[in-house]
Amino acid sequence: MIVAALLVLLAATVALMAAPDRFRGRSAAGLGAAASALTFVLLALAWDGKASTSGEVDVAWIDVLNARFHLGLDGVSWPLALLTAFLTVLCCWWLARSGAGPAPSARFVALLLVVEGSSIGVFASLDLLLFFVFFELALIPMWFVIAYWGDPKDQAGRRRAATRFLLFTVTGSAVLLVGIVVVAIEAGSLQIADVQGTHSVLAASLIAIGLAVKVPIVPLHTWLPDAHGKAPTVGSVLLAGVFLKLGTYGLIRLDVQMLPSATAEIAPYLAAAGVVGIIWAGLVCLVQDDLKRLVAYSSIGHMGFVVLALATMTEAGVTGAVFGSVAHGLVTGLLFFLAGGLKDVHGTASLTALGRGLYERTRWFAVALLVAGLATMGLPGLAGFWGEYLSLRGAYEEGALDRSLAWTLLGVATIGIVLATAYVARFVRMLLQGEPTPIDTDRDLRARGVVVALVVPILVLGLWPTLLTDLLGSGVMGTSLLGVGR
Amino acid sequence: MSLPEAVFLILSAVAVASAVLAVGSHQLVHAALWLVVTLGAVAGCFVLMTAELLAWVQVLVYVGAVVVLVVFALMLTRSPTGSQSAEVTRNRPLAAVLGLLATVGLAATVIAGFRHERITGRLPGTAASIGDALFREWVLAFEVLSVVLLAALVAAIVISRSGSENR
Amino acid sequence: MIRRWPYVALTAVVAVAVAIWAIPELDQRAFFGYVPTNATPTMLPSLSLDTRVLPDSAKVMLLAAGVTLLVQVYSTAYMGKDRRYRSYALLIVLFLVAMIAVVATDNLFVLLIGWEVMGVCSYLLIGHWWEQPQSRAGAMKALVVTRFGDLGLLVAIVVIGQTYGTYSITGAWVGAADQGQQHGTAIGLLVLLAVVGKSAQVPLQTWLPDAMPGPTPITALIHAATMVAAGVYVFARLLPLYGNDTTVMTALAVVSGVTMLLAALFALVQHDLKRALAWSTVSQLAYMFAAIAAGAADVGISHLVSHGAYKALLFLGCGVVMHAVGTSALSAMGGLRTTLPATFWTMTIGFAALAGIIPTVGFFTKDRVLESIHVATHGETPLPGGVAWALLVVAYVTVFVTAAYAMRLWMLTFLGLPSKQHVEPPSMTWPLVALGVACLALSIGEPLDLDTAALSTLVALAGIAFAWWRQDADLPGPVQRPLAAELGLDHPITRLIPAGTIGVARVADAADREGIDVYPRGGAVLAGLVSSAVRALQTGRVQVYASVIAVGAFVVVLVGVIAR
Amino acid sequence: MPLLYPLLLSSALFGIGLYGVLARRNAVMVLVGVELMLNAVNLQLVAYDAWFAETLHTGQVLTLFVIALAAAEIGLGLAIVMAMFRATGSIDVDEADRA
Amino acid sequence: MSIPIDWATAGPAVIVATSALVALMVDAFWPRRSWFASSLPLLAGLVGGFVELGRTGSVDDVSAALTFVILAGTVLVLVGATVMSDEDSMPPGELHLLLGSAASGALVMVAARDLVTLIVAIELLALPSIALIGLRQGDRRGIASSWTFFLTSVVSTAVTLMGVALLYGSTGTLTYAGLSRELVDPAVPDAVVAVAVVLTLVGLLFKLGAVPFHAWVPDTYRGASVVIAGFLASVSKAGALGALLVLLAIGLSPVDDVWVPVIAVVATASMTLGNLAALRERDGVGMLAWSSVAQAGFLVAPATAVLTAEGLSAPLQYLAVYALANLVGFTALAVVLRTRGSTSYDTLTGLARSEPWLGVPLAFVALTLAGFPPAVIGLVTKYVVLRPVVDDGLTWLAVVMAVNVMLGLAYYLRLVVVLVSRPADEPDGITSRPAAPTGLATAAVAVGTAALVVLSVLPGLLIDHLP
Repeated sequence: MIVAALLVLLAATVALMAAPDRFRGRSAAGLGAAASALTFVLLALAWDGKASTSGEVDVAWIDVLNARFHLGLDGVSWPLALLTAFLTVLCCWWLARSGAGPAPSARFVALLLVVEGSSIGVFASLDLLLFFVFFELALIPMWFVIAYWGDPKDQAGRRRAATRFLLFTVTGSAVLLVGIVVVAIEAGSLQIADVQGTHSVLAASLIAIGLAVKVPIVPLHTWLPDAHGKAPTVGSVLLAGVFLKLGTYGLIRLDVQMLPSATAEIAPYLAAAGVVGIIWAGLVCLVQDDLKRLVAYSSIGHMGFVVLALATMTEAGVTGAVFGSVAHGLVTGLLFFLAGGLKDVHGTASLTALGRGLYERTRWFAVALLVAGLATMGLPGLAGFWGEYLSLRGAYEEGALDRSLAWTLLGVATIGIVLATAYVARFVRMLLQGEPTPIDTDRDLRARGVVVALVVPILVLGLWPTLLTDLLGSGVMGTSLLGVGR
Repeated sequence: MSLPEAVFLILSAVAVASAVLAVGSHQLVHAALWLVVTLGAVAGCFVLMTAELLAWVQVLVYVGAVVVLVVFALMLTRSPTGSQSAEVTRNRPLAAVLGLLATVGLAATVIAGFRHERITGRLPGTAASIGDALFREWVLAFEVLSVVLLAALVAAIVISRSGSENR
Repeated sequence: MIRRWPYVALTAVVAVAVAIWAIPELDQRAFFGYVPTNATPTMLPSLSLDTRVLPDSAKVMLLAAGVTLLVQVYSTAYMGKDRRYRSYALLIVLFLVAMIAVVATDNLFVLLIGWEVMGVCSYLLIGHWWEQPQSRAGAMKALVVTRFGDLGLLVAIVVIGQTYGTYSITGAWVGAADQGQQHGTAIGLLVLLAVVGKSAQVPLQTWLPDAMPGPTPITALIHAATMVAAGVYVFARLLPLYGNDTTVMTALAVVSGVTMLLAALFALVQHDLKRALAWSTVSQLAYMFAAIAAGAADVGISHLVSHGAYKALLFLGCGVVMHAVGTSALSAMGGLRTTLPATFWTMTIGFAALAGIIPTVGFFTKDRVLESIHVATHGETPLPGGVAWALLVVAYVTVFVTAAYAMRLWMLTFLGLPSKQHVEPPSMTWPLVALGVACLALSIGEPLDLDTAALSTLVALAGIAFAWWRQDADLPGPVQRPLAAELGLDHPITRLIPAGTIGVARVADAADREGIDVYPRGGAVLAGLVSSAVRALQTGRVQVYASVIAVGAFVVVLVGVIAR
Repeated sequence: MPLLYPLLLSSALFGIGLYGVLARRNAVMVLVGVELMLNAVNLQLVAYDAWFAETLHTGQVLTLFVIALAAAEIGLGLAIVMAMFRATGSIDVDEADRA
Repeated sequence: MSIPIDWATAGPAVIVATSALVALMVDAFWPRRSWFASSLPLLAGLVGGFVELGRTGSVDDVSAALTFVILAGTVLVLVGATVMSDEDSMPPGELHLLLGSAASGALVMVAARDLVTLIVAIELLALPSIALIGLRQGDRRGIASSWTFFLTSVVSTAVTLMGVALLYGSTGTLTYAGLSRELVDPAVPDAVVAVAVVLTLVGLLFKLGAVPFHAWVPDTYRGASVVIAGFLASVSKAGALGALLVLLAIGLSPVDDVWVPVIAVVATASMTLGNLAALRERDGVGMLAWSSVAQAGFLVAPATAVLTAEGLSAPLQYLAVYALANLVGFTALAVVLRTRGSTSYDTLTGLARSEPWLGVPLAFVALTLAGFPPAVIGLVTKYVVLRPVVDDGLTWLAVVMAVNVMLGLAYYLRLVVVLVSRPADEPDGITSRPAAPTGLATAAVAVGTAALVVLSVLPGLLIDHLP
């Protein structure tokens, strides 16, 4: 099933790449959406509901290195893979419907599908080298997405931002590769299940540093706001909704689950960095003028919660990390659709330039932004809350941290929630409220279905968190997820 | 100090002095001739170290062939035979430093390694003994060398022709 | 006009449903004597629709539903011409649902959800007239301050979940009963933080008066019957988890004592009717907390219900006045006794209840609060006796001040010379009448302690007399000015903390833009320099290349020799 | 005879040759420097060979090869010099390289 | 793992050298000067080399693997060289002789088991290469490059010879077996050995184009015919790397404390400086030249662990992919140069759109060299070379390599972007050049790219079958 899903994407990508120039626009987006939807269905069917790995594929690849083409989904990766397919469907839908921003072209859609496929590949990989191959696969397509279809007003800027994004993440992944090499040598295998339990602080640190760029953890985050600031709307959505997840998923899979004892030794640093990120991002958000950059920083804050959660290495924490990742994908995806949509319509995402009173001027945008803002500040009852809650719960349980540190971090992290409230209230006040100042580019949200399609799962997960947490079950820290089926 | 040693030292002095002149002379033809002196002195050293065959080869190949080639080249390229103002490049100070460093470094190395050793000259390198070694042990290298010489010949022809057809 | 009724109907349906649900529960076992039996521990978060409605919950639910219904009816007139009536009315319904969730649920997460949804609804409703700067500012302040307090509840849930292994309130009670109250201090103080924020107690009191730019019916809804009251209710509800903890109870007593007096004094010097009522709410909430601190949570809840009734009445009446006069400034009022007769009579009942004049319900419930504090001075509750005595004294002083400001407001609003004629729409007066009746009817069957009643009536009359004596004159300057400025307590929250945070945020932003990038930028510059240097060697001069080789040979020889 | 004598002579010649290669402007003279360096190597090889007095005569054989290679190199080098001269009219090293 | 001292490994070299002579003869006596007539004997010789290889060596042998790479690379160069065939002044017989003898020089370098043969083989590779570089017609830069390569080459040879002489003086032998036997003797003078070993390596590192012996690379690659530059970057490097590995693994194995740091430092300098210099490049050939300096660092870095089985095989695997990618790249650029007259980025802009059969392979080559998917094989070989380095405890070197992957991507990506960008306007001079016989070379490009693509899907085809 997983291979079929990837093949569907590959076929669609090739078809779009080879498509004649006149095959463009909506039909390309439609094909992309159809392929992604099919992928979604296939991935959904790949799950057999067991507490172990589903849909496993394991064939020889490079014998000498003991690298195998080994794919499979478990409770941690399955939701993330589904999220990826889901968001891509919405991205294509958005391209077909929004009518603003860069005109969708066949190649653009193809690149999006590459990003989707490689991300699903990362989530499904049970082989370290394969993981890494997929991890790298989408970088260059993403570069093109940002550099070619990004901010139409600032060609040099988007090129710079894209290159910055690429070089940062490549440096990180190169360090990650060294970490993988260390693990492979220590354990003599590239299969995650075989390697599990290796004790190598060096490897854990290298992997953590490498992935920290991707997550991103402060102070390795400065590529992110630039990239988001210049990326096209759907590029931002995938960047935030899918790409950052590769980092957190990697931390969960490769550090917390694969190298638990070694990760426990570096966990305090990770946790502290995560919390610093929460506060730092919250503060910076308070004075951002560009809505897309603001959302980007808010992502960093959310990722800080996820990092804190997984660094506790408790069951609650790791569950929270997965939950937080999924929720962040939905919530920030929604925010980027809206912020990007505003930018596409008005040519700018500057809060001051957009003017006040969107409640009056473009009601759909305003209400959707409000809902997204409430979700991003972690309102209980919406999906964003549970990740934060479990993160705090994990910190309270201490886990891999010692008590004084864990509780201090918990206390500091909660301040981040207030900061989030403050910056959401600020942009609501600056943008949605106030005496309306209509400008001639005003045009309301077109692709409302996309927004609804995101709000529904945000609500469902917010009110029914067990839908996801039960998937993770008690196996989230154990070996059962990876060990069974071999 | 035995006689061979004394002769060796004298030859060494001659070799070094003429080598310095060869690389330093402003008169290009003089320089070529000083090179002959150096190579001859080295050939003498070979004799003193029992390498008779090599001494002959040295004289034949170098003094006989190479230097003649060099002089021909100087003439063919119409190089000024008189004194030349800009005879050395700007690179000269660096070159001097590097030459000195090379000498000192190598000298230090060999002094560190071989200061107590003496040459006894028990096994002279005659044509017979060298030929024996050559065709018993180093046949592959010898064969390869023949290809090298052929290739170098063709290469030289090609190169010089390419220059002429460039006009 | 017609299209507004569906929302009223919707509210009515909810209210009727609540009534059908809650009324039978009124007579059940006592709130705190109850020991549940079935608790299933869960580790990971789980929402459940389990409810546990006890008599006090039922009262609070009925109050909330009733007031909301009345407010909805009232709003058809008050907000009838508003362009955004639909979102307004729907938010009120959502608000009610959230309140019911908080009151009825047995699940901590549902409680938290309701709690926060109420906060957001109040944020949106306060900011309903978002064209006005003070609406926007007040709404944002309310949201941020209450959410700061909410952190307490969030962390408290973390601690409860970890301590008792369940997110069921009943389950936690069982745990606390079986194992004793573990981490009681921590949980109690965290919940206290939450309710201090939600119920606008010192030191987080300042958001409530600033929330007054919201529509007046909303003020009645939020600041009388629901949101602020939810704080009291939740603290009482979770009391079994920390009720025996002296620290928590002392802290609560201190908070309530300081708040009740300060807020009453602030109310005394206000020149704005609505703002004065807001401070009055803060003060009255502190009474309820005082009762809980004294160990009589049921008394606190009773006062909550009675306060809900008369304060809703007062706010709605205030709304009629504002509707008529066009402002809430006391200086613009006076003489409304004749022009707004129905309002006058009903609000008189309300003011009497606020001041604690027999036979209104306010009198009875306030007396029971005083009495419970008195009981606590015997030292049989977790509250230390000394603190209880101090609290008792403060409470009596507050009775005096309360009576004084109630009298003053009443006089300034209704007495004096009548000005021009005003109208009272029937859909606005009907709810007033209903609430006025309730203020009297609820006192039926309330117990009476003669000593306390006599003393408190005496003090209240003294307050009324004081107000009569001062008439509309301000207090002496040295007292008046700092009180009118609300002692500058607002300053840190609206000025210092935001300014400080923004300042730090600007520094962080600048550092983020320019500072953190030192390593990539420096790296890029260095790379450029090295690149130029390497390429500068490529001059095309062969002897330079040969020199590089020679130098390189030296370097690597050195490396080799040194390594050896 | 002390082994050091030829070795030191070799060191001196090598350094002088290197200087010649790096400093001379005339391309033919650069080749002279190369010859000096190779001769320095030969001296060492012969000296060691004599010192070891081994039957295989490794040192002398290599010396023979080096002489042959040097001849080949010098021939090729001079061919390049001629070509360069014909192409640019000069065998000035600095000028030739800027061509 | 064993490296037999096996005369049979020299067999292919003999066959190739002989066939090169035949090619010269054929050209001399053929009635009309014919490119094909003279190239066929050499091609036959190369095929014969394969046959000989298959007959004598097993593919597990390191030398055999290197031989295979050299032979295959030479075949590609031979086919690619057809783009030069229409130039009347280009003498096909000489060209094929020089190419064949240089290739056989590389083969002997790999087969050599003593330093005397190695020295002669180095010269056999170098002298024809000098002439090949000078072959570029109608351009004075050819002869200047030739002079550059000649002079730097003879200097480095002299330095190496000095090292060999000192090594001889220290041990009394020049066979690898003898060296490894003698060097463990505590009586050998330490300091002399250290100097000798390092100086000996200089010649090989020079051929690899590793910093600080790299200065000839950019000038020479740009000055020479593009196909010849490809030869230098692949076949020549293969010979040098093979010789280096064998020498270190057998002859100098007892003194790894000397050469491990040297190799590590050289690798670091090569990668870093090569990559940094390439950042500023705006020409296809120049970029590949600088990148080959950087790649030399990646090639030699795992040689620090050459005494382990992985350390010996990892450079080979990297080399195989690197050589193939480089040859494809240079051949494609050679075709571009013939048809468009330049390989500057301005000329290359939009090539993947206008001539996808050249532009897309170039882009794929860039990604392979960068080690990026979809060119998975490049990534896998990056992984392969990291392994022994980490295993050897040189984690710092591994991190340096990792950072250099990022630096490399910065300029490889630029080429990719240039290739797929929309050209600003039609490049001049496409039609002004005479039509050149580019069909065979383009076909070679296609075949090479196809091989890279297949390897990207199934890297095991390569990785599993090299030693």
